[in-house]
Amino acid sequence: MDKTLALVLLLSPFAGFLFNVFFGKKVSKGISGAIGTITVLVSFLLSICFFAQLNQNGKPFEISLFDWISVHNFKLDFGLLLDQLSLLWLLFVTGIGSLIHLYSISYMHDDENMHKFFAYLNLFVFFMITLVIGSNLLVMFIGWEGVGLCSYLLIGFWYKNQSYNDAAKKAFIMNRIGDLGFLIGIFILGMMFSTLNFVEMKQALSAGNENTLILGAAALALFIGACGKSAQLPLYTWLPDAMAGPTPVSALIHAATMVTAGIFMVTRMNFLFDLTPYIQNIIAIVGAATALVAASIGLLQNDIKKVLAYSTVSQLGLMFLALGLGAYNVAVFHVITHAFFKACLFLGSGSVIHGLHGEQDMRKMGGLRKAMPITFWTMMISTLAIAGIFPFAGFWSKDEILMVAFEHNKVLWVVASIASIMTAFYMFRLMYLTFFKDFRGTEEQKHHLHESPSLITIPLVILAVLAAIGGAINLPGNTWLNYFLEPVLVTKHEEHTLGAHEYMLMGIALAGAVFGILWAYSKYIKQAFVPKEDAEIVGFSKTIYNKYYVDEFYTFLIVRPLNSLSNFFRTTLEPALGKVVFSFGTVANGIGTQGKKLQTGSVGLYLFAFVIGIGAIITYLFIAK
Amino acid sequence: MDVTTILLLLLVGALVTYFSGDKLASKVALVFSLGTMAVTLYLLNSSAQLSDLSFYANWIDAPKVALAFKADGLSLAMVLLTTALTPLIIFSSFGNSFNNSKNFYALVLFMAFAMTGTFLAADGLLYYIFWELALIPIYFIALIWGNGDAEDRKKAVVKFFIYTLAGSLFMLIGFAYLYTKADSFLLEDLYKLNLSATEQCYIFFAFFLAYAIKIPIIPFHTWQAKVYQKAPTVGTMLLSGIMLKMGLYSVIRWQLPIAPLAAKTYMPVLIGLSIAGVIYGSIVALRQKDLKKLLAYSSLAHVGLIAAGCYTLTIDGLRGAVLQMIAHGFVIVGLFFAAEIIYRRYETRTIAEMGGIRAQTPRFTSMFMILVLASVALPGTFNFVGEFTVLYSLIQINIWFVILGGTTIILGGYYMLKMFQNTMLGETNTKVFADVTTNEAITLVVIIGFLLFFGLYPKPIVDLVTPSLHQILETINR
Amino acid sequence: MNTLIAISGLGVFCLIAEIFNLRKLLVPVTILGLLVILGLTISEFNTPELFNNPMYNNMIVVSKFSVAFSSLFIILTIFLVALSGDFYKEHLTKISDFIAIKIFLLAGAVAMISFGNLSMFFLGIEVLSISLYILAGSKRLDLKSNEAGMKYFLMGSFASGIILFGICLIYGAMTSFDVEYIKSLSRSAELPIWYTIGVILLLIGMLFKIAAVPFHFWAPDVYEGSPSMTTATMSTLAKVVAMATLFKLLDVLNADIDYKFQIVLAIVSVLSMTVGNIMALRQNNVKRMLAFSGISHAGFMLMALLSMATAASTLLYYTAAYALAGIASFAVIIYVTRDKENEDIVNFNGLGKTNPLMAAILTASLLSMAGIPIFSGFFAKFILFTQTITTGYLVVVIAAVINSIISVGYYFKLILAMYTKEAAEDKKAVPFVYHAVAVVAILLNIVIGIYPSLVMNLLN
Amino acid sequence: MNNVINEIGIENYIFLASLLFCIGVFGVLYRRNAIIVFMSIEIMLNAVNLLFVAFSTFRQDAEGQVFVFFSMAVAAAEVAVGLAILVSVYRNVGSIDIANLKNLKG
Repeated sequence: MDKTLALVLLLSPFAGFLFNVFFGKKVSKGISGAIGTITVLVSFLLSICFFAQLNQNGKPFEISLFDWISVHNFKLDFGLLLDQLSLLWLLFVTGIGSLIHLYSISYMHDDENMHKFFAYLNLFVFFMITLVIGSNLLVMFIGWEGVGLCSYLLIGFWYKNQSYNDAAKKAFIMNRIGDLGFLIGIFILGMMFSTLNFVEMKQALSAGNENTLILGAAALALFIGACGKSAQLPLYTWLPDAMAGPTPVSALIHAATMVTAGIFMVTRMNFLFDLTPYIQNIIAIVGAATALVAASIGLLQNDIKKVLAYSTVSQLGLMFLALGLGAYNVAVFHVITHAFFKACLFLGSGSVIHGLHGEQDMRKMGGLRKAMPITFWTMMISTLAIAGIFPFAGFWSKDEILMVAFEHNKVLWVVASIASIMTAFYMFRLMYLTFFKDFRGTEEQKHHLHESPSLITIPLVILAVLAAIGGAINLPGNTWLNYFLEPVLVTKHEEHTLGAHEYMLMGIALAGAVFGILWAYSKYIKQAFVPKEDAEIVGFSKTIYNKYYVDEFYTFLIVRPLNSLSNFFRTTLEPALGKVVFSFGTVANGIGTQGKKLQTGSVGLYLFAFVIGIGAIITYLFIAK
Repeated sequence: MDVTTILLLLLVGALVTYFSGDKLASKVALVFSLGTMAVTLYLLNSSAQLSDLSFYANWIDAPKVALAFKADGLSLAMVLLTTALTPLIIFSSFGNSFNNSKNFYALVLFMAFAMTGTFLAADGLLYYIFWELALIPIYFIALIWGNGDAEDRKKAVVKFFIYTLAGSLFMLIGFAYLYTKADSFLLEDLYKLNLSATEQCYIFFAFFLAYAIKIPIIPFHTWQAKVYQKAPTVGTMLLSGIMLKMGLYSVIRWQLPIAPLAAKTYMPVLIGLSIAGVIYGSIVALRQKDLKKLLAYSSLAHVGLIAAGCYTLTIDGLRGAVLQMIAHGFVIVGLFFAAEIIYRRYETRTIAEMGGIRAQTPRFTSMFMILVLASVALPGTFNFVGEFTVLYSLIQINIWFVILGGTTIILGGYYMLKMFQNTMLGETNTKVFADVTTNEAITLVVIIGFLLFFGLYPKPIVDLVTPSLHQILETINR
Repeated sequence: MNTLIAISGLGVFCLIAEIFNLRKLLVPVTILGLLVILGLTISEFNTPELFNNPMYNNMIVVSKFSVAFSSLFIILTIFLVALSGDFYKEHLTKISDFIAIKIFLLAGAVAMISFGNLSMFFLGIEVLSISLYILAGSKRLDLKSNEAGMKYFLMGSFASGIILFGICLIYGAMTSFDVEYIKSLSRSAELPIWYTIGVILLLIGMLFKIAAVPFHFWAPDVYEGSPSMTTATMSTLAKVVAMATLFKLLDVLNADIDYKFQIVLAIVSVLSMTVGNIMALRQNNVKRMLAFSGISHAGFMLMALLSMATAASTLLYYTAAYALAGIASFAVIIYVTRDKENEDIVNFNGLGKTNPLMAAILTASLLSMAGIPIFSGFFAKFILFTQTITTGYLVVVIAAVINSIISVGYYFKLILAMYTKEAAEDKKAVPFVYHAVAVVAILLNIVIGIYPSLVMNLLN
Repeated sequence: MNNVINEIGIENYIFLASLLFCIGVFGVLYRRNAIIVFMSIEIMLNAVNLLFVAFSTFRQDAEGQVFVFFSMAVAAAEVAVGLAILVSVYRNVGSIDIANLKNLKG
């Protein structure tokens, strides 16, 4: 029975996908959207069932469906594993997924290809579920690549615009760089353990005696995979570009769920990473650096979605920082709260964009507070949450990260704190530019300003509520999440006793956030500063505004050489190689042409050759011994 | 009933097709090819022991040559690939009209006959005869029914013919030499030979020349792109879908077990060369302007990986190679067919002249997309199973091989998606693109169905080929 | 011996037939006669009591070898005579001469292959050669034919002088023309140096006949200038005869050929293949191209002589394969060029469309010559390679393989012309006889390709 | 007779014949007039005939002399054909210079 239910949980979104692919065009848009939403909702409800069951008996549930791939030292089955970690992920994936589906019914209503949009979204949820509940690394890899594919499809959803397609392609390829790493990690682990099943690998590792060098290589390879998917340095550049997709996509895939797959994977493999402290250090450093770099770029972006994108990268960096420090539960906590407030922020920005008929530049917004009150208030709550203001969800989770960082390494703590301050600044910059002061867009737009319909606002409200109170799952002193995750983590996380030390850190964090907010307030409210046109940005600001020219750097370093190499191969080397083969023929032909001259037609010459031949043969026979 | 039934059916099919006249030819050919596929499937399921299907009869006394056909998992898997793809290929051509179609379809069936023979033959000379025989039909198919400038085509096709023939002739010397040692061409007898290391090297490289040109492994690939481009799509499909696999199959069946010492000695070089092909093919494909040429180079990259798998001499390498051969056979046929579908409507193969097709034909776009994804080995497609297994075998040799070979994952994604973007996406094209016809859709759906089904459940094929590969591996490690 | 007498009788009959005005019936009657003789010869094959049974003072020795080759010669002559009917239709008055000469040529050939005495050999080769001189120059008014005849005559009689000199020196050493005697003596006694020189001169004379490098220069010119019918005869029958005779001579004159001479043979063989193939690449005249191709095939056949023990069957097979393919291709070539001024490759343009059957046959015969499987040319080469590798001449085999590759280049030039170029003229009717000859020849070729044992087992 | 040969030595006969033969060969090689070329060929053949007779006597064997008859008959036939060809060449070209026969080449 459970097996059937698990299958329904997995396949329900897939059924929605099939329906929308084959019949989506024939039914009305509403039905197509409703089917898409309901199928995800079914998964959500089933996840709750399983979650309740697990919460009761604490027994993970594993099923094996059929044999899939076999190699010389092991066989892989297509198996599902429903344990604490995967159910937790399922809950927010399907939960937020349902909300975003609901939101999309209204948001995408005017698009002619709405059924396709829902098909892709459903497919995404299906793959995300696969990723989360796979019982071995390779099934996870199916989901891993599958969500990458859906991300590709959805970023390039408006396929008529080639720059969107470029962004989609870029996302896919940068993900694939990571995927190669992931695959290599899988290979190494497969070679070592003769299995890829999480439970079995964990058992094998607990026996110890493994070569830490090889383990380190595997861990590093897996981390590269995580970098690709979760947009960490140096593979993060695809995520901001991915904002080309429709906003619900950004909310679902590029903020709440898919990009957290890397964190999921590292947490899943925590028993491996715990044994490789060097790699953990690398993860922590990469995470902190990403948080800082992305946050700094976010400071000066003018596209509302770009700001949120960099914010996402930055927050993901913080999560990796926590992972690197071995605080998996903290990272997971932040993933969850982040999912709430970031999804809310994206959906809110979507609501704004919807209201402005596609305008994304904050310089042309402003004063929307009155026209869109629900949007404003929900976004405000989420902004407070992300900025880390007490007692919103983000405060608790971010504070935990900072605390862990402080315990391990002061430098990392400083970096993370600066990133947090910047976060507070750019988020409020976003709020001020969007909702305060006067409207800076056209009269036409101003005329049409309105609050979004209820299908859009309901998810916003729900998410805002969660963003406000979501921290409750892991309050200091009430650490439900920590207990819940205990079975899947190897090292136990020590409790913080809330001493003076901790309160002081909380205070510093809060103060930093407030500082960021005030800084933004002074600049954008007091001085009523509006960012300049692109051309007028100069100096270091320009560097930041242009994202430190990282894209250009990559183009210069990799894409261009590759293309010129390709051109060289195509236009020079290929014909040359071809000529080498032809040259045999050419030479033979050339000799033939010359040889024709020898055949003069003169009998005398022929006879002469004849006699020479006789002479040569006789001479040879008598001289040679 | 044994495997000769398949061969006879194809040969008779070719004759009947020839005499059935231009109007009926395509249908007759389809019926026969479907019949062959049915017979193959029936044979596979009819007997408990695959070896019961083998056939042996004396043919020539001096030199001793036998009509020996060996049926084991490996050969039958390849036969199945041939007999399954042939009807698809024939059916896919229903939208084209050919002059002298009776000749055309007869040649196609004859080629299928020769290729099936190559996969089944267990006698060196018999094998060689089928190997060469397969070359003649494709030569004429490409020459007479090909496209593009006649002079250019002629040059490319003749080069192809002479080049591959040249390689094969060295293989013939190899066989002649082996005969002087074993006094027999039978596979078993050749397996039993005790050759010295030097002899093995000579044999190995005589065979290698033939296979490297056929597969092709760089730098012996120069015939490929031009011929793919110039041949009619049916010919290209036959070449890329099945004929390339002849070379790879032969590596597993003939080259490695007969000269294992040489294979072991030169393993790094061979794998290195194969992997260089992967990278080189991918990079060249990046900037191709012609759709068929791009697919040709993608094929170069893919077969490079397969060859690398073969040369690892591990069970995973061999198995992955076989799986990938089958998967690649289907996917490349599908992709070339997609190119042909576009050509039927736009009469161009230049990518720059395409674009903006998606809005006009969502059905075709989806199918094309799935093929592209299968080609880049997305998990869930059969290609992933093959590629995964091959890469897994590479890491058993050296981690650098897998890192370099794995670039196919990245570069493959790059050029295929770029191609897809430039051909299908973008602002709606001004030229009308009629939706795919039912016939076209059936072909594509069958291919896609195959790839997806076996992508999730490759067990039947794995179970079919694994025992025979273990046997071969035992011979290699004797 | 009966064969030889019967053939000569048939030749005389052909000459007389003119008197009785049987010209129109001449070709069928001759073919019938040849078929009867073929039957007779084949029946001899199965009557071993005839073998090694001295007759006529050991002038003729019948053996499996000679019978097999004689049968092959007769079959080839049948084809050639069959084609003559149409070819000489404008010279109907002289047809009996032409046919008679061909029959006498055959008589010479049979004498050459079954000689038991060097004088018989000499007579045979002279009968054959003189017949060919006449045939080469038989287009009296055509300058090219005259030139071909003249060149062939000059060089041929020069070679005859060499051969004669060789025979003379051998006689001087052996005191006999009887080959059995020479054979046994050559193994035992100390021989004067001029014996070796004599053997070499004799063999060089034969190398000239088969057109091996460097004695090949006459071949392209003569092939091109001669009437096509004669070219066909020269390139099939005459070449095969000379080759078989060369083998027999080597066999009788010195049972174990000296290693040094093997080297010479190997070098001449490789040179012939290479020069023949490379020169053929740039030819535009089909007959000339086939002349060079013939030179390269001579090189291949010489390869067989490197391993004398097994050479007989190999040679029989190779020559049969080569000659049958040659007959088939010449049937097509004669048909295509019969009312053309020359035999340029352009005349074959579009043959694939205007006459698919003929084009297919020519293609098949060229593929056979190139050594593509199921055609007997493949097996011929393959058996040759195997045998030569066994003997240890791997280098020669590699050279041969490279040459096979080159040869594809020019064979395919012709095939390409037939299938890819546009035809200059419309389809024209094909006289039945061309079809018949071409189809039968190529079918025979394929049959022995599929069942090589048919031929290979004959001499075992 | 035998004594004569023994006294002179068979080698000398061979040298003589060879010399004659070579003269013939050089005649063929260097002369352009077809008739003279024919004659040179005849010299070659006759040199051989001479040697045959010498050997025949030396070996006390009649076969060699019989052979000479064959060879003379054959040579006659050959020259007859040759002259016939020469006549038709002359009719077409108006010259018997073999250096003019260079239409077939390449």
